[in-house]
Amino acid sequence: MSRSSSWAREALAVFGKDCLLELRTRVALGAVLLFAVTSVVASGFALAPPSGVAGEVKASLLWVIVFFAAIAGLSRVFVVEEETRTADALRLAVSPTGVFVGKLAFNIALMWALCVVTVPLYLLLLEVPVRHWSLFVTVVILGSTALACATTAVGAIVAKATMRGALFGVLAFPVALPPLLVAIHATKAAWLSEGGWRMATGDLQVLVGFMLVIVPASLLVFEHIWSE
Amino acid sequence: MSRSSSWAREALAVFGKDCLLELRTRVALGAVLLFAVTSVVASGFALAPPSGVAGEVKASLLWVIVFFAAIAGLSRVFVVEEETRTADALRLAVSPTGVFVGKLAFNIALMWALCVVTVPLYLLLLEVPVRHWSLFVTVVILGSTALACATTAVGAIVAKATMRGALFGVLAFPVALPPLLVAIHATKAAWLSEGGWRMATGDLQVLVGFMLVIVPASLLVFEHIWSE
Amino acid sequence: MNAVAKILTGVWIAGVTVAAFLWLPPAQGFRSPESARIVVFHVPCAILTFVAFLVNAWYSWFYLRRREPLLDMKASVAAELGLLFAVLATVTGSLFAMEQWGSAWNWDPRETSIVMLMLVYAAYFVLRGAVEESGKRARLSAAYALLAFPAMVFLIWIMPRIVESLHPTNTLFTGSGLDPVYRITLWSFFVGMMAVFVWMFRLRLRVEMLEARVRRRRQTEPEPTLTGVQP
Amino acid sequence: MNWQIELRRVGKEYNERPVLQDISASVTAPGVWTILGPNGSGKSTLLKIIAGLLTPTEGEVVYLHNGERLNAQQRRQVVGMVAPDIALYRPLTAIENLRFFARARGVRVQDGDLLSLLEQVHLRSRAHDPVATFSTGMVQRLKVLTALVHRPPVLLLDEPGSNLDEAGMEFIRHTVRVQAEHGIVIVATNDTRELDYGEPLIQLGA
Amino acid sequence: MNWQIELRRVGKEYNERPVLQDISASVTAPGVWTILGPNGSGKSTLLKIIAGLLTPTEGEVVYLHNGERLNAQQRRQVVGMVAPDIALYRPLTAIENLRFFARARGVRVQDGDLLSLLEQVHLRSRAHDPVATFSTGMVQRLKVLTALVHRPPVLLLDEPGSNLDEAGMEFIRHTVRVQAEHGIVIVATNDTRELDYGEPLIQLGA
Ligand code: HEM
Ligand SMILES: Nc1ncnc2c1ncn2[C@@H]1O[C@H](COP(=O)(O)OP(=O)(O)OP(=O)(O)O)[C@@H](O)[C@H]1O
Ligand SMILES: Nc1ncnc2c1ncn2[C@@H]1O[C@H](COP(=O)(O)OP(=O)(O)OP(=O)(O)O)[C@@H](O)[C@H]1O
Ligand SMILES: [Mg+2]
Ligand SMILES: [Mg+2]
Repeated sequence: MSRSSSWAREALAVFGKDCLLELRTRVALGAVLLFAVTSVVASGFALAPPSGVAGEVKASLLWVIVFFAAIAGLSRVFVVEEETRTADALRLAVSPTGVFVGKLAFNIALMWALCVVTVPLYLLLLEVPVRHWSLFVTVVILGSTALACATTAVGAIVAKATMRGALFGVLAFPVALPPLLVAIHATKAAWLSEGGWRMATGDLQVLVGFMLVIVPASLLVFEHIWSE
Repeated sequence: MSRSSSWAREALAVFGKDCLLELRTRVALGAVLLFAVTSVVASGFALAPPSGVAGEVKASLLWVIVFFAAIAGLSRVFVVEEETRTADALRLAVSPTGVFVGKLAFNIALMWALCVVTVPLYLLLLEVPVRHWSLFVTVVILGSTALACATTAVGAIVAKATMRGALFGVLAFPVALPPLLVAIHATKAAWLSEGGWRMATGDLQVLVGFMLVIVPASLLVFEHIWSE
Repeated sequence: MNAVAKILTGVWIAGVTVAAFLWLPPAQGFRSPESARIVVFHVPCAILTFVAFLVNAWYSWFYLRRREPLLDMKASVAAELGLLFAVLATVTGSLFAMEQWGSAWNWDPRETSIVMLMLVYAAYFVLRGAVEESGKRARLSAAYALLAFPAMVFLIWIMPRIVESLHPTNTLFTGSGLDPVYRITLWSFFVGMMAVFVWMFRLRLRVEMLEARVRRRRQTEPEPTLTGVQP
Repeated sequence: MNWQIELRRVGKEYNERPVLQDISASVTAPGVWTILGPNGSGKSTLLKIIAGLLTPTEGEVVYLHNGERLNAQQRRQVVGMVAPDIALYRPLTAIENLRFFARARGVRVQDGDLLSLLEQVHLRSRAHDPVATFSTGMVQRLKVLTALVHRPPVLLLDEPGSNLDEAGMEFIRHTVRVQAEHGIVIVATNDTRELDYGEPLIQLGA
Repeated sequence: MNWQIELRRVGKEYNERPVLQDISASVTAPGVWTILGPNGSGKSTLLKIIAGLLTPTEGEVVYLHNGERLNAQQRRQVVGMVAPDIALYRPLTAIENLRFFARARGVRVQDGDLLSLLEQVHLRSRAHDPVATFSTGMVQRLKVLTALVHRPPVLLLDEPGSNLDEAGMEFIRHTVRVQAEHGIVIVATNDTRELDYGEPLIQLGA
């Protein structure tokens, strides 16, 4: 068995197990979604059309909501392992790389599911006129993936500390800030009539570049976070 | 030993223990605060004066931030007991009323601490001109207390389910909505030049009335939540 | 419900529906008088949403007192129906709003409160999904329903009266607002829908009871499938 | 002082799966009783029902003191319990845990008393260390102390000897002996070393 | 197949408190060894160091296979461990837990194999129930199975008999016997019923 196929196989097993746990407890996704939906509805209520909030603020708000909803869910994959004292069992069975890749895959899937529900609702309730659909969809996919990449390793750090839920927000924010800002900028480009792809290519490159840097960096430090 | 003094003594013991735990782990308050501070700073950044957001939106935003920060912290008192499997020990030693009152006291203290730090910062960063200070302080105290009253029992429910962190937001939101809306309304009255106390007395009455309803209601159902 | 009652309900609803379109005159004073007929369907659905919520709270309370699983089933079935009627009220309301107010959604206090009501129901079911053990699930969801109750009373009765609204208030019971012809048709439809509500309630309850019976049987008898699958 | 516990046709189902059916028994102070049965037979469930931590689906458990029935609040004062899935506050120190459980029940204790309690289980030198840093056996010893700190007339022990060494087992034996002189002890166990504590009260099947 | 584990002057401190000092030992397959010592003497700590879950502050643990040193990844394939504070996934069923631990290590197993494993510990009829609904003893049995599912040559057992009934103890004894025929078993215990599993490897003081 070659080494590379070994971590892929491990990651697959971890991903499958986490999906199964999710399916069993049924609540992670449901709750993250409802959390996001609640915030979207609340924002829609507070910033309904007569209040005349600019499209720029709306773009920020969308990503802030996605970020907070992500906070509600993304750190769980590691926190649950520590809280239920299964982390040691996982350490015994799976290599750090396998664990990280499996958890990252799960978080990305969670973020996508989150966006599939939240974003259309947001566009509807806040009456956002999207001019460049293909660009917007690309931004949402890349942005949410980048958020998951940025925060997965932070989740592992948080899992080792007490008072996890809130701590995650604090630690994740600085790491997630670059993709957050870039995604907000690119979203504005996709909503405004002018610019479009031309205005956003730089942002998209930054997003991809960010992922290409943060994932290897996370892998590098993850082993030290994960093992005692 | 009379019955009433008995639950007061129990509540005091629970409150003291929770404060000690908080002191020892040192993170709950710190993280809740940092969470709130992060959001306030982010909002200040997004809605800085040039963007010209109305005072009404600012009032909503302040309370939304307080609410989300509360979500990060308020359910902990019960969740920690269940997660660490100490809930049964507490059940054996303390009456449900004693537990509820002790936890409620802790949550109220947490909310006040939260507001003491967050609210001045918010006023500063978002350049809110407060016209009626005494009213505003009253609204903040009553509003934060009402939020704690509304959500403490929900925290106990959440502690018994899986996927706690996110679930709390979902369950707490509808229950906390009335005090949230009223507090927003009263805050606007305290910020705008006209109206002031006259405009807000109805709101304050509703806030107090809400607490007078929700605390007994919580006490009534708490026993069923807390005991198996 | 027996067959006769079912047929009567069907005929009644069909009759009222036909009457709403043929007998009911277009409502003057509305921006689009013809489409105003929809209140006849919209309002009963909205009222049934509240009724379902009341029924849910009522059975929740009794469950906590008596701890009989049947009461929990009743509470949860009432919530399901409440959610269904909330969706119906919102859809009919939105269609109507599109005609009358020019936009499907205006964050009118009534609209807000029905969204909140749906959020409560949704949260209620998320909670039920989050608890494995049936007794615990029943206790927690009953407690939650009762905690949400004061909040809902506030949102439904107090808030629309504090905040100004596009919606007419106090038209159902006081004489001033609604044309008597409309009122008769509306309440007739309500009666029909109430019968549907009762019928669906009992149907869902029967399904729930059967499912519980199947679960119990599975628990007490050894699983027959296991020995068969052995490779 | 006449303490009595009566189990009246107690039954318990989890998710429609019957675990305990129609269990009746009665114990009177002083004495030691054991609940025996293989893994999964319902010993822990029964003990939790007796402690009032679980509500039985059928029947009831009644505490009598000189013939008078105790309410839930009184029962809490009377019962001390140790079980594998009842934990201590791990960030708190040993002595803080003891102090909390004493105060919550309205018992006024001095730190000196608590230290001499800890001495009995050889934990005095670790009194001011967080429980999180204790080994499994040390935690188990402390658990037994927290169940004793309010001197309850009724002591419920679910596998009290798990993870204990010989000295720890001896402490348990001693505790049971002392308690048996004036109160009630009910031990649930399947450790052969603990079978001889008292007479079998209930033998649960598989 | 020649498996060997060497402890080379292993030492461990927690927060400057020395727990283990200068421990050296060597074990070679096949055989059973026990680590003995009273509560808090460092048995669990030592076992975790051997498993690679804790890094010693001094010295090292080396695994040798036919004289060749194993790396961390290979060590994971080789070790199976049971300990009181290593838990299973409670929302997953018994069989799902087994399946995950097998797959994660690259072992291809059929459900039939897993069911017959469960049969051995009398959990076959509960194969599709979540572990959360198991009693302490049932969980302990399943834990032992998950440590065995990849047929590891090295088996580390920390108080394997805790909360087990006679049948469970017999299963442990049987497992140890079978494993001892070709692999290494290290048992940490202070249960007198388990002392005779093998020869004492290390006797830790208080
Ligand atoms: C909480 C649930 C609701 C209740 C209890 C409710 C109740 C009512 C009542 C009592 C009327 C009065 C009929 C009349 O006087 O002519 C009415 C009319 C109306 N409702 Fe609703 N409604 C609800 C939800 C909605 C929603 C969600 C919408 C739209 C999205 C909506 C749109 C309308 C419109 C457009 C009218 C006609 C208003 C007019 O007279 O101009 N309603 N509703
Ligand atoms: N929360 C629960 N939900 C469903 N079933 C449960 C739950 N708790 C226990 N059970 C089941 O009840 C039965 C009895 O469990 P209990 O813990 O009382 O056994 P026990 O006699 O204490 O066993 P052990 O010797 O292993 O501790 C077991 O079959 C167990 O699977
Ligand atoms: N995380 C930790 N931090 C600080 N000290 C610890 C920690 N874990 C264990 N210790 C200390 O190390 C010592 C040895 O603990 P260990 O769990 O290895 O003992 P043990 O021999 O397994 O005891 P037992 O028989 O009770 O299981 C104890 O004094 C314990 O207090
Ligand atoms: Mg047990
Ligand atoms: Mg140990």
